[in-house]
Amino acid sequence: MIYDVSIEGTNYRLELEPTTTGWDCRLNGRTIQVNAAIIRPGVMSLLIENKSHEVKREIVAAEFHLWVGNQRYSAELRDPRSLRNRRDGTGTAEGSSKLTAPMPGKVVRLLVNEKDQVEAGQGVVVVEAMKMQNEIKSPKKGIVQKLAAAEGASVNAGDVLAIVE
Amino acid sequence: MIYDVSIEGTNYRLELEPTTTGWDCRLNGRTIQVNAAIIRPGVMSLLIENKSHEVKREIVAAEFHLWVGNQRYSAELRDPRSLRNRRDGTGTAEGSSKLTAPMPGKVVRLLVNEKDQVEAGQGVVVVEAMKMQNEIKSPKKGIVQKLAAAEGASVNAGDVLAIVE
Amino acid sequence: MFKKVLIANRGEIAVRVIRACHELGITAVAVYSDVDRASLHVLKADEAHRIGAAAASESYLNIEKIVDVAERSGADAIHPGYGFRSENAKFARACSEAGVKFIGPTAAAMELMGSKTRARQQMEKAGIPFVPGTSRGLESFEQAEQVAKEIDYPIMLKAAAGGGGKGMRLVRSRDELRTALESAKSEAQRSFGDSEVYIEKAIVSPRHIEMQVLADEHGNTVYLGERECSIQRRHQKVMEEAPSPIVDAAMRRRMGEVAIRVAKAAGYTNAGTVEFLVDRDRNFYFLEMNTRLQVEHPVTELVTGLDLVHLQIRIAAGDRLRFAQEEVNIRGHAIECRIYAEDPDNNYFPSPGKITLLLTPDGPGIRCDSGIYEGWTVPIDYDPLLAKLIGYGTDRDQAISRLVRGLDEYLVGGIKTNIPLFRRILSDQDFQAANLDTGYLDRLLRTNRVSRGDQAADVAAIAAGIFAALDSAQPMRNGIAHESPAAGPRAASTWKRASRIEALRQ
Amino acid sequence: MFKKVLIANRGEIAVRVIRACHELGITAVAVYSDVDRASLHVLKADEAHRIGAAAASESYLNIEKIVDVAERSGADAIHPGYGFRSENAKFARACSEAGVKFIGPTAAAMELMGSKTRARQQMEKAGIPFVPGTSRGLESFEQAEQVAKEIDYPIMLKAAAGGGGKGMRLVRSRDELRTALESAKSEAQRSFGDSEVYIEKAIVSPRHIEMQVLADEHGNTVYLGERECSIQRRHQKVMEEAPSPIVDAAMRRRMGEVAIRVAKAAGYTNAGTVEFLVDRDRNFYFLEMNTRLQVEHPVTELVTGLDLVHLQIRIAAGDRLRFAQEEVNIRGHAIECRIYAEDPDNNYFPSPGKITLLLTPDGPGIRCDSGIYEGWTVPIDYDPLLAKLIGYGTDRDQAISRLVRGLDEYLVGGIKTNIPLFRRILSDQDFQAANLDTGYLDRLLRTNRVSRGDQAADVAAIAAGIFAALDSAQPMRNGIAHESPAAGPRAASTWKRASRIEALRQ
Repeated sequence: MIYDVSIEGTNYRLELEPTTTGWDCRLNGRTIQVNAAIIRPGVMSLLIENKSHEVKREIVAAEFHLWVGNQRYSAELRDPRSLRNRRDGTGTAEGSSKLTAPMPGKVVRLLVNEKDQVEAGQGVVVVEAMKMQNEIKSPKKGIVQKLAAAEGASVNAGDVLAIVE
Repeated sequence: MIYDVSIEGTNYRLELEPTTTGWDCRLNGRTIQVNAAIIRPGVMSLLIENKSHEVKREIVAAEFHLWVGNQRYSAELRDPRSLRNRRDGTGTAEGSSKLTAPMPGKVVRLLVNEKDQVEAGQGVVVVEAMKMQNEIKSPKKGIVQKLAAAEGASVNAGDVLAIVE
Repeated sequence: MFKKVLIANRGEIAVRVIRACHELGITAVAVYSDVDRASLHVLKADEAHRIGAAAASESYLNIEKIVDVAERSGADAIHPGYGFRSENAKFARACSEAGVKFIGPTAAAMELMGSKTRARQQMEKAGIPFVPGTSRGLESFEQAEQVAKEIDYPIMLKAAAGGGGKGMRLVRSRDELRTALESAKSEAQRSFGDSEVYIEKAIVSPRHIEMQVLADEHGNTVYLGERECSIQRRHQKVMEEAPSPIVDAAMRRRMGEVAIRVAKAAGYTNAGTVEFLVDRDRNFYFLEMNTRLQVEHPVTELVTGLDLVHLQIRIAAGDRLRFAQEEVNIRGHAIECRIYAEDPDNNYFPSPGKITLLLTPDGPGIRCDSGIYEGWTVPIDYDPLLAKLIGYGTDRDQAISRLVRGLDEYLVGGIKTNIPLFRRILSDQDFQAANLDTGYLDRLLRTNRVSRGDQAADVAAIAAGIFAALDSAQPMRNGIAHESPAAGPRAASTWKRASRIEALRQ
Repeated sequence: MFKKVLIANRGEIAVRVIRACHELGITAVAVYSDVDRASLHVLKADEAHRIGAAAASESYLNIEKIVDVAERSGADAIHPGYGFRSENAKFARACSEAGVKFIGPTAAAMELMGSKTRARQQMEKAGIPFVPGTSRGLESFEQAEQVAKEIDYPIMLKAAAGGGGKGMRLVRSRDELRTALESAKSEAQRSFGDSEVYIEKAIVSPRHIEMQVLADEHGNTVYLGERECSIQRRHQKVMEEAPSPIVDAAMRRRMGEVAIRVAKAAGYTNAGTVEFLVDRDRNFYFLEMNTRLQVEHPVTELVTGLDLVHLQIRIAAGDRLRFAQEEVNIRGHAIECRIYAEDPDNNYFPSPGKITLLLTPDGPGIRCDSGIYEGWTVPIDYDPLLAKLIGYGTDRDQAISRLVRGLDEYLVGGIKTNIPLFRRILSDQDFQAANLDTGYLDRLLRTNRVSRGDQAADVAAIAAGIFAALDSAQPMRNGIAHESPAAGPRAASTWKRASRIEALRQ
């Protein structure tokens, strides 16, 4: 099996062959002996040259992370022979001007009006969730082109709250 | 849905109908309001007239047990409309003369010979498992008709070790 | 002793009180809102009653509904936990009117301490040391300006009805005063329905240290040692420890005796906490009294060996304290991490959602008071506190090393938590040297994070491939992953199941 | 301090030592047999090395293989845990020859204490109180008869190389002596490869109480209080507590001082336990010294606030004890339950197999040292100890009530465990009154069990039906089980997954 794996944006070519004692593994051409045991769904014990690693797989929506011990790595994986396309490694360095809700909640206050000038880091909208009021700040200096959410409105994670240009 | 349920050998007729707030339930004709939530596979939160019960389901081979709090109940269940036959409620009060291995292990010693007379409770075979030597005792007075396991033999749970008549 | 106690709360604290009830042979009655039907406290209780919709105002804050359940279920007493109505005198009064014992102080003591300004007046009479400032609400901007000038900047504005940092503003100079006063008042109005605000001298780099007290209904009051609560973010406690690294036996005695005087001046009964601000010269000033069980009570339990919830219940049932002040034996060191559903990489925004994987720590010196389980969905409607991880050790270093170990074992998958924040604090030199004040955490969070070593990225890459290979493997396929022939097929089928489960989860 | 420690063990004790290593910043090296590849200690360690087949003789008992791994992995030290080779002087010697520190006493001290008769001779010289009897192996039946007559029946026959009840026989009269002697000798030969047997006066209704000692390599020796270990089945400890209900401060000091004399007479270093038999008049007699960490060390840790494994490692690394005898502070009460894979309804036969469901207790006063996880298969090849559940409380009653609560939260599904036995003991009046002796448990097990109330049979019947109904339900089916519309579909799909998982499991 051959996989293209991306860990935190760095790409690896991984070749895997099961053996009777584990896996023959070539990582970017380097040969590594690996032994794996599934401990429970999503938790794997990996022995690599006698080093023991507890690896946990976390899948949330389209995202896929691996915890090695206490370190969390974003991961992407593609079988080069499959037709499915890989998504971009790291998020596009968008000069995006959309302010989105980072979590579900309720819009409790608008701190600016449409057409106001805002500074980078200035609060635009306050969203309340889990008893906390969270100020959603403008990522850049600009003009508030649109306030998409009204006070009192419920929003879901990812909903556009405002557009700054 | 109608079920015949046997709990520790006592039979119940259970009628269940889902409602918008839980279940309409008739147990041996008595009407009971029940609300259930699955907490995780095999663990259920049952609210019966505001009493809260943590019920755990344990399935081992053909056996099926329910834990209500810290109490374990053997359970059997039959949909009366299904053709599948229910097994007998409690083990037949057999005058059985087979001695079986209660767990996997190794026969380390035979304490009697074939054709020996044994008393009820007398040790017949010693099986070792998990560093413990366990004497398998005759359930009744009688003659050892057969010793089915040799010293040193590995046995599985349920294997016949000896027959006493 | 009570036969049946209703717990007017949810989450970890409800579970914790239910456990105490069970240990005392008391039937525990839970209440729940619609989104909490499958919550842990409902599962663990002996009885559970639905009290309304998700919004707290419809359920956990609704005094009438809760008292009604207490009456219908025949509960002798109500434990309020913390938060919700735990410090609400009306609730305490409604309980006693319904003939149900409120497990906490009297309504009168709660009312006194609930008003910062009235409390201050009463405590000043009792000779309790205070940070210089007004003990009354400000009547006008001009009065504020005058007082601020007298005690000198920096000053602090605080909501009289407040708590939890709401309605608080630091004012460094006269220029900032007007805006700060207005925003403090409006925040106080919004948060507490009362815009009253007062002024205090701002202590530079203060520590927040609090003293646990316990008073029975027969006039006996003891203190159980202090907690250091200086590690705060947005004026919210994040991490607490006992004892405080700067409090020695003599200072503990002085603070403890002041705390007892506070409690006595308020006619206080049951468990309570006297909060102090401590300056760099270890002078301490009374801040306020919390008239409830604190979130951080476990650190006191671990260093004293006492169970505060058992004691609360016993006191409310009329028992006398069974030990004297000199028998309180503080030993070892305990530190608590408040595990919140919030995203440290995204400005600590709340992170509700489904917990898809949960691995919890245990073993020596680790206590975990938790309100969650794998598969449970953290609702959006309440406080983001999921659990408390508490480390105990012979000394502070051992408590720290055990917490680090415990955090390494802890994984809450599917949502974000502040677990990485605690790793960062615990490995910080200033924290290890106990150089703490209430500004500590904000300073730490402004520094750049040490970039982690990416040594394990190779391991992650290999694991990603093996997870995927096993995903597509046939059950019982030979040669998967195992040196042990016995374990091989088992592991493969285990995996197969795992992948199906995860597929179902998505 | 060591950089890398190899743990020559498996199960809960290996996990416990690995945790201590992590807390001390030490790299932990595990060893495993073929059936233990997926065991918890392998997962938790930093390194893991396969050492052979399932049979302990091929793996955990194989000194050469273990020392070889230590050398290859560059370990500074080896922690032996308990059982396996932990009390084997040859192992200690092989370690030191390989330049690897053995975390325990010297080989010489182990050899001395490993021979009951040599130990007795040495300890008699040091003036340690003994149960009357021979201090040498019996040479003939006639000698046995003679000695037995002198010290008077009942007498006890014991294997000189023994331990754990193997090769022990109670002899009530001369008639029983010959058979008992023969069977004790042959059991001793089988179990220890040494048929030497000696005689002691049998103490009627004795208690088994042991004293924990700790000695550094600089001549400092302290005692850390006693443990009551009278609750035994087949001479195997089942439940232990600290402090002993019958030991007061004066008796503790006397026993502790004798224990220190024992340790000093043996040139003892590191952690060790001096076992005493205590008669009805609270006279105590030296039994033997265990030259290792005991299974039951957590109860001492909880009442002293110390970590014995940390201290073992520090002592082996050459550290001095950092505290004096008078600083040892015993506070509260702790009780341990040894959770075994055995069937209480079937004569306590071992019950290996797959753990299909695991719910573990936590919260205040509960410590769980465990070597298992859900989905793991308990192998047939080793000791059936799965985990230890330890309850701590301000006093004995509270410790008991917390253990009862913890046991109620504990479920190990798929195999049988002795959890129900502990419920029975904890609710027994004699246990609660601390009327204990080494015959206590056998007497309890001979009484008829109180038949349980079947009040919950109705609930079980209803649950059986709902489980089945949900088994056959469609995903997202409306109206399943929920008052909360929000929770409804979620619960249904959760269920659906659950049923599929269970189907896959079968």
